[in-house]
Amino acid sequence: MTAPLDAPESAQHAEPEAMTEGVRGSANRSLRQIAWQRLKRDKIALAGGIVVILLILIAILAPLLSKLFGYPPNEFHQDLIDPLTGGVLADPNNPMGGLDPLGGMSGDHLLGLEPVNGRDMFSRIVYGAQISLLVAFAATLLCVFIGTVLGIIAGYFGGWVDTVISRAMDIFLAFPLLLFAIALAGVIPDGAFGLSGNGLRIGVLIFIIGFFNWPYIGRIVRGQTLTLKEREFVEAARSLGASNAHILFRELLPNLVTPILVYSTLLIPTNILFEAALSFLGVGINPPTPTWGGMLSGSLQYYTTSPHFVLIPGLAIFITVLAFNLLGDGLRDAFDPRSSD
Amino acid sequence: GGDGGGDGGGGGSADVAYDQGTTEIVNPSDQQGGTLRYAISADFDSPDPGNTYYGFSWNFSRYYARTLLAYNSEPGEAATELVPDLAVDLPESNDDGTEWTVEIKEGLTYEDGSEIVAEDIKYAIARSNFGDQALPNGPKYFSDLLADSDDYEGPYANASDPLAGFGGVETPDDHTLVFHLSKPFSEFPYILIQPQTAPVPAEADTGEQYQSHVLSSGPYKFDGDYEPGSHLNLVRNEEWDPESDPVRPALPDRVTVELGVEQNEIDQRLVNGELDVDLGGTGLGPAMKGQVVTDDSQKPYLDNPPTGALRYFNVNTVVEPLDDLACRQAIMYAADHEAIQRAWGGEIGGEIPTQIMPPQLPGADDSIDLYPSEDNQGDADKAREKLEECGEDDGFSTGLGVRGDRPTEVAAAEALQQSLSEVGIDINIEQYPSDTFTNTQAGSPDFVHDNEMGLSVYGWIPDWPSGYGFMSKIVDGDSIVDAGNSNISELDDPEINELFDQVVETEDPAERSEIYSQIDRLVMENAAILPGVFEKSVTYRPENLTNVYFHAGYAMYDYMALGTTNE
Amino acid sequence: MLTYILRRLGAGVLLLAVVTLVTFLIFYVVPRLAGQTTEQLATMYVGKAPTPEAIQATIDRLGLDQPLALQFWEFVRGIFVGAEYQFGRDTVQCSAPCFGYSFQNYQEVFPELVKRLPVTFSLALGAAVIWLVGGVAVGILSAIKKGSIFDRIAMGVALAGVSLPIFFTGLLSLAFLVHAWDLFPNADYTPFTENPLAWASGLILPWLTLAFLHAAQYARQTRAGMLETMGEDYIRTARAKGLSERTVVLKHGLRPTLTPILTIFGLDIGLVLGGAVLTEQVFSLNGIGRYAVNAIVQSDLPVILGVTLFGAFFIVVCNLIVDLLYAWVDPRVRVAG
Amino acid sequence: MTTPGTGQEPAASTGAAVSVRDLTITFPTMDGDVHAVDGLSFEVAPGGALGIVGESGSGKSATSLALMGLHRGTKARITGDLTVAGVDIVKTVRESEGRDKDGGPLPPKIVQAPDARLRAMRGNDIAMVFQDPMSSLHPQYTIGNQIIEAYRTHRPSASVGEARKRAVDALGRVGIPDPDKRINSYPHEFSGGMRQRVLIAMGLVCEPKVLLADEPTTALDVTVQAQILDLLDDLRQDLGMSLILVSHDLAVVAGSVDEVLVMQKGRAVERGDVRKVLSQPEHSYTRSLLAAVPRVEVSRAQRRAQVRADRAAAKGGAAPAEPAEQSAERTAAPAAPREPAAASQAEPLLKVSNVRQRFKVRGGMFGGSTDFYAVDDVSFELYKGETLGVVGESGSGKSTLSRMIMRLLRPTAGSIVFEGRDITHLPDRRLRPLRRDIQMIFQNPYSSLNPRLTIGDSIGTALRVQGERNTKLIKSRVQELLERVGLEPTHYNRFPHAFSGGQRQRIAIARALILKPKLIICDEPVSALDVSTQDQVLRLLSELQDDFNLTLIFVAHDLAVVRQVSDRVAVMRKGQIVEMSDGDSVYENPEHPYTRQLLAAAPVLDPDEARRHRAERARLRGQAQESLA
Ligand SMILES: Nc1ncnc2c1ncn2[C@@H]1O[C@H](COP(=O)(O)OP(=O)(O)OP(=O)(O)O)[C@@H](O)[C@H]1O
Ligand SMILES: Nc1ncnc2c1ncn2[C@@H]1O[C@H](COP(=O)(O)OP(=O)(O)OP(=O)(O)O)[C@@H](O)[C@H]1O
Ligand SMILES: [Mg+2]
Ligand SMILES: [Mg+2]
Ligand code: NI
Repeated sequence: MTAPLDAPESAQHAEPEAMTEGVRGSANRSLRQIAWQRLKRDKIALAGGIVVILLILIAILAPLLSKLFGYPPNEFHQDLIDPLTGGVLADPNNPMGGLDPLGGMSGDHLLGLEPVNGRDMFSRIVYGAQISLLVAFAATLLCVFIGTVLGIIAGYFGGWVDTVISRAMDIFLAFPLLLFAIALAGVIPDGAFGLSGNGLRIGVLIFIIGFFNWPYIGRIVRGQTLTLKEREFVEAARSLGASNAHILFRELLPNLVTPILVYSTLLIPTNILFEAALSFLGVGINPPTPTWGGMLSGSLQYYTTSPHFVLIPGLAIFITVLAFNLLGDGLRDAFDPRSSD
Repeated sequence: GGDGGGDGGGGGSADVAYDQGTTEIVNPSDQQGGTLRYAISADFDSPDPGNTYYGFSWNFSRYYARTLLAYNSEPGEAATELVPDLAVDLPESNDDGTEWTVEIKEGLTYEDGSEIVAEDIKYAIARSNFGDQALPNGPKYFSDLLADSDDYEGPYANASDPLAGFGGVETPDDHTLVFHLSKPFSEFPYILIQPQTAPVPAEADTGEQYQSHVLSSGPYKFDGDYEPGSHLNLVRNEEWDPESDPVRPALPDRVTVELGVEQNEIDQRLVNGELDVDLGGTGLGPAMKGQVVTDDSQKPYLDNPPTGALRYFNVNTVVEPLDDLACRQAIMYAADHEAIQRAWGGEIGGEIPTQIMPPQLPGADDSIDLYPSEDNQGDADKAREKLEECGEDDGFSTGLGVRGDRPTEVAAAEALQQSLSEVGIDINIEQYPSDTFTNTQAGSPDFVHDNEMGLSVYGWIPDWPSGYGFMSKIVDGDSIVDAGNSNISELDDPEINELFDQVVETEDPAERSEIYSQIDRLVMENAAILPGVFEKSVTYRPENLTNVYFHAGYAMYDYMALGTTNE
Repeated sequence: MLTYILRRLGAGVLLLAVVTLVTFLIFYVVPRLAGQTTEQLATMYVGKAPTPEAIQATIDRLGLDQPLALQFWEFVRGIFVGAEYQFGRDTVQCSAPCFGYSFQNYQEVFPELVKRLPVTFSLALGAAVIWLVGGVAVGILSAIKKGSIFDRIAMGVALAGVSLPIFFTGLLSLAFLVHAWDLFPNADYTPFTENPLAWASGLILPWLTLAFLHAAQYARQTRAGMLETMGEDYIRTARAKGLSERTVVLKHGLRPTLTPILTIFGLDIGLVLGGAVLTEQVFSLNGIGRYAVNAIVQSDLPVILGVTLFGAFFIVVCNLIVDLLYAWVDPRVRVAG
Repeated sequence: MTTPGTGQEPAASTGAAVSVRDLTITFPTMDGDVHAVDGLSFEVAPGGALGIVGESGSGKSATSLALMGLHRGTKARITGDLTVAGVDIVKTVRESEGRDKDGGPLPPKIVQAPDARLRAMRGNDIAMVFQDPMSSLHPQYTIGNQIIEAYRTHRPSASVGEARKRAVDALGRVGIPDPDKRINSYPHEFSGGMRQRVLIAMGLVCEPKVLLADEPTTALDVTVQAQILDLLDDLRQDLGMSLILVSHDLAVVAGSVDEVLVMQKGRAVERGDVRKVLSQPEHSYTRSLLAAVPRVEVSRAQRRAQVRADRAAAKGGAAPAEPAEQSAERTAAPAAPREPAAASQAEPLLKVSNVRQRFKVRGGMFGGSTDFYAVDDVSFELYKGETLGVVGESGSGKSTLSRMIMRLLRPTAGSIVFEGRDITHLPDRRLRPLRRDIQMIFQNPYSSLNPRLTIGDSIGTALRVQGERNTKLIKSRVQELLERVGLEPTHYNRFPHAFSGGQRQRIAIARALILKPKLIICDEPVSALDVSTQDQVLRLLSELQDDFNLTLIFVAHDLAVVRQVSDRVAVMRKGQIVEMSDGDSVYENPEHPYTRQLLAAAPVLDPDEARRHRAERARLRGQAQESLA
């Protein structure tokens, strides 16, 4: 062997350079910081986020807003309504003057009035946000909770546990969901489980939506857990003597937060639509509590005299769902390690 | 779609006028032929004449089911007079009104050519009223009224002789029926116009499934089977003898019914001339109504007849604190009738009543006005007084049940809720599906009590045009039942109950009218029913529909009279 | 391969069995858990004259007082061997698969379902073709021209599409496209065999409405999948071979992109076949979805059960087909099984 | 062997197969521009072979892709002149005349070859073999389809049958057995080495002038690596292609190329004849690269001596972190090989007897599963203070064995006795306290640390799960240890992604050490690192073993690495230990033919030696063939 090598310099290159090398530039920021920077540059997603925040504020501040800019959501203004057609009069002093094509939108009633009883649309939309968001958020929370716990358990333990949970997911996915939800909302009687009225109905809605949508999150979490489980840090934790619970909730869960967050943001709009669809089909909240889906379902009757009554709740749903989708898309892109910029 | 004959307005309007059909025959004609097209957004409860309680179904079933008696086929007040149909003449009663005898015409046949005999009518009454397998939908007047039938278990209990033990109806020969009543009932002939008296031969009966193909005794027969949710088509029944029939001109050659068509769609097609009649008879939906009532070219095609219905709120007399009369009266005073009327469609949707009997009924007295208020908008001061009187100075709260799939009723509920809130009465609206409402929720006193459903939105149409036909089910204390209850107020006033017992024995119609007025007043005094509107519908009468007039007995167009200029 | 098919089939059947059980439990047990008595249950199905006798008769007829296991057994037996029902003095044979008779209109459930199938089928398949072809095509174009005007507009529309409730778009198109402006014929079902043209023109609006939502979703998925695939190493290999960009995209990029789309498609089409509830409702099409909704508002249990199972059946079958197709599209699955 | 093109400045001779001048490649990123390649020039003559060597991130792949024109359509900015087989992929035209507004020289104009021209060149004139054979083939098409496609793209007139024949030929050429059958297989039916061959066959099918191989063997075993390198060499000889071989390991390229280009941070630091560069490296970076390459011919004793000497020297400069006395003692220790403690100690620390590990493998016609023994009847003893090296090719059961000893797996048969206590069947709960004594360092520094935990937490977890509640104490212990493995205590709150691979491996070592274990199992702790980093980590381990008196099991597939750290070496194959004895004798007098095969496959730095090894391998293969015949 003729290797001309008796390199004495080997010590020189050891520590210092390697030390700084790793702690450089972009690597120094955590994924969350990177994501935040990306998000900040994603104007559209940011707009979505701002709308979402506004919507939440609107829902929370509904009483204040309707006091400031509208009328109580259940107050009638029939003096402004044409008794013959139920539409909103252009000029209440002149009943012969015909209907207002804008449905009474004015500085007084920002979004006009409901036909027939003349309730203030602005207040009802604002209050409607409460139910829509409450149901959507709570249902999402429930999905996420069930989905995460079962998904992580299925993914981590594998074997028959996984088989059982995965089959359960298949079963849930195999139900004609919407049908089933309506049917279930129908068979649950009034006043059950210690609840009644709208409390029960909201509870039932949340339960149904949450309970039947969990497999979507569950699948994602399971998939992620499966890949995470293969990572050596899980074995490392085990070899340090960590219990399963520790591994599941202290080691794996933090890694799942991001996908869960992202998919929750994308699940919320689905749930909003779902709630609206249920309300539309008549298994929603009791009147006079306003919900968007309920308003929309009642509005069809008046599309000739009061087109705004169809459009406004529709747009409210649309804008909300769009905003959540935009934000969700943005979050997903921002957290995507593959996206280059 | 708006793709067919869209020139519904304009030129032709010279000879027709707004609301003309309510009082007279529009486009009189005796021209036969064509297809008469019906559609409805809902469905029959059943087209089986023995198993139906819907007004339109009673009206429509006459196409293929002749009954013992019928309403007179004329516009105006004469419509509620009775004429014989299968019967040779109006029934005769014995002195105390407990035995009624009817002869039926000879030589009448079903669509298959077999003869219609008295026993078939008896059988039809048996299957629809008796035994635990009695057809579920129709009224049960016969089982209430007929004597000697308590032990009869219905036609299915005894396979060889279905009518064994059914003593309430006697058929001394093939063309005579004798009804034995357990108590006098002066309005019994009205019961005999009900479709339950249409003959059904025992061998043809297939229980609830008889609806698929009813054996016709009328001018039309089923063309194919009845398909629930889809369609029912009729064609001429050649076995029908026009000479024997005083009420059915039978103009069209074919009759079609489309089921489950969206209301907006029906209205649109009516206006476009793609459809002739909205079978439900409840009139245009708000969308089209809003459009046409303001359109002068369309207005002549509209009628605005009363539907015969009272739309009202039950004020329960048992649920606290409404068990206190003053509390109920507070509600009567506080209600804003104008707002409630608007919910039901404003002036064209109905008139504001002050009593419960619709004005068309004999004995209706609009001078009863116990809870007056300025502009009908409610009298809050009086209401507060009454609240104090019943010891609920700050108001109280109670539930209000409503059929969630009926937007106008929901709107009415909201309107009442709104006006009551002004005197501190707090209403929690609960929605229920209309299909279960009458049986299991509002119709179940237990449910009403458990859920403190002090109020509920309801409507009532007389089974026949009399005070008894209208009120007995909803205010007679004796008609309170555990399920399917219609006296939802649970009004059990001895005085009223007594008057009902008295009226069925009274033979003189004028005297009866007098008693009905008394009952009406008592109900209002009891504040058990808060009347909403005497409903009116806005119906569209397409240009090519002939012989159209509003029939007071069914409170819709007389379907038997209708003809068409369609192909 | 054969074992794979058999295994998947077995799993499908098992899945259906469990769905049956769960559906049954939910409709028969949940109301009881929520405090309904046998009488109250029966009252819902007794018709308009709920006399005590009639209620008792209903309980007997439906076997509501029987032990649940027995009721379930009867139900399952009906599906496999049929059952007999008493109507008036008639004994009617309800042949397998028998889901019983509607409580509301006394029609045998299964034939009713089958009768409505062509409507739902026509609606689903037509819409599926539109959304699959349209969505995927737009998705691919968008991915290839990432960042272009086309991409932006297409993705904007797609985002709006997934954010619009179908009943809203449906209602609007009915109100405006059909009634106000007369641009489209109204939704209406004519059997294809009767008049193909009328069939298509009657369904065009429901197709478009239903397809719009899904197409939007597919376009987004396809685009994302395509972008991901185009970053794979084997695409680089394909380029390094000197293939034209067209071949790279259409041959090497498309197939892996479509593979996951296939899975979603299986679920979606299965769902829609089980009743496009909202679409059928909005356009008054007499399909399975509408049948279901009506049954539900009328608490017509046999129909509800029948429809749910029918729907689940389609989902399971479609998933099965997709699984098998998957094995064909993606050779790796064949061994993994 | 003549080496064309030895001139210092690459003459822009028209004859060159590849000529690169002044190449710069810049990636715009969020943190500003990354200059991946910066002023690189080289040239490869027709039939010549160039090796490009450099540490990770030095710009090797970026350069390769540029040669294929594969940066087209990405954000990368390329300037310079790039000519491949006569095609000007990129040409920079500087206009001498014009001036821009500010009077500066006009920015150079970049002329790029049209896409069609590029496509005609790719695969036809220059073919590329990518680093990762697993992901570089389309999983949904048969390999035949993919190869035929490559051929027909450039020979559109060829019939399918003809193309197929070419493909079969090419597959045969690269040594795929039964090529006419295997042509219908899908990639997943092939092993990594075979896939790499398929990729090469795909490259060959159009008989290109240049073959560009970007780390073609990094993902492969030594034996397979040797086969692939041999194959490339053969092809080059037979077909007269030029070869550009890219690697981070000088030893890999040594035997296959004429010329080497050493890259660092996007620049060429040294370039020249392979012999010259290896024997007289001019640049210090080259020297350090060379020094870092573990050499199979250096014995454990030599290596230890050297490490200790380096350490002492470093101490002399820096402030001593330890008591002088201690370190003096260690420096004074004789550089002779440490006596294996085996003989003197009666009780082994670990006694593994006849362990087997069975896995069920799905498959078979009826969905049944077959048994498969990943570890099959392995026994050995390990004494305190000793290091046992375990070598073997991929899949030979090394990791499975490690995981059994860790009791992450429960052995199917046999027993594992640790400190006289049988732990074979201890339940998880009872095992937990024992975990203090046995620890493991994992192969992949990128996946062995939880990305969502700060490294402080990651290391501290060990104490926490073992019942320590005092957070202050945990923190101080962790920080102490961080310092010990050469990191800073302030790194405590950083997340793993902020560290390089080498640093992460240090963190992993700290985590293994914190419980003061008696035995550490290192499962290929350095195989994911490039040579320079690998060297650092090995040194650290060696130091720590001295300081903490550790007993080690050191698993690796790299013979050289194992030799440098192990007192005894066990060679594993197919789940069994085929040879085990003290380190040097395994290397100097291998008994088992498999060991010999492994040794022959190990890359060596001396080009001549490498060629001898190649000849030896050819001979061994010939033998095997004969014995088969
Ligand atoms: N698409 C890109 N965007 C931004 N930076 C890039 C991109 N591709 C490569 N780089 C950067 O360019 C530099 C050179 O990368 P390159 O892949 O050529 O390194 P390499 O020498 O091949 O390393 P390895 O041995 O790890 O493969 C690295 O710093 C890398 O981070
Ligand atoms: N959980 C498992 N199920 C089935 N087979 C397995 C499992 N784990 C490992 N094997 C198989 O056991 C054999 C030995 O695997 P092991 O990981 O021990 O090899 P190795 O020598 O560590 O290889 P490498 O150098 O690639 O890490 C391989 O063929 C592998 O496929
Ligand atoms: Mg590289
Ligand atoms: Mg391993
Ligand atoms: Ni129309």
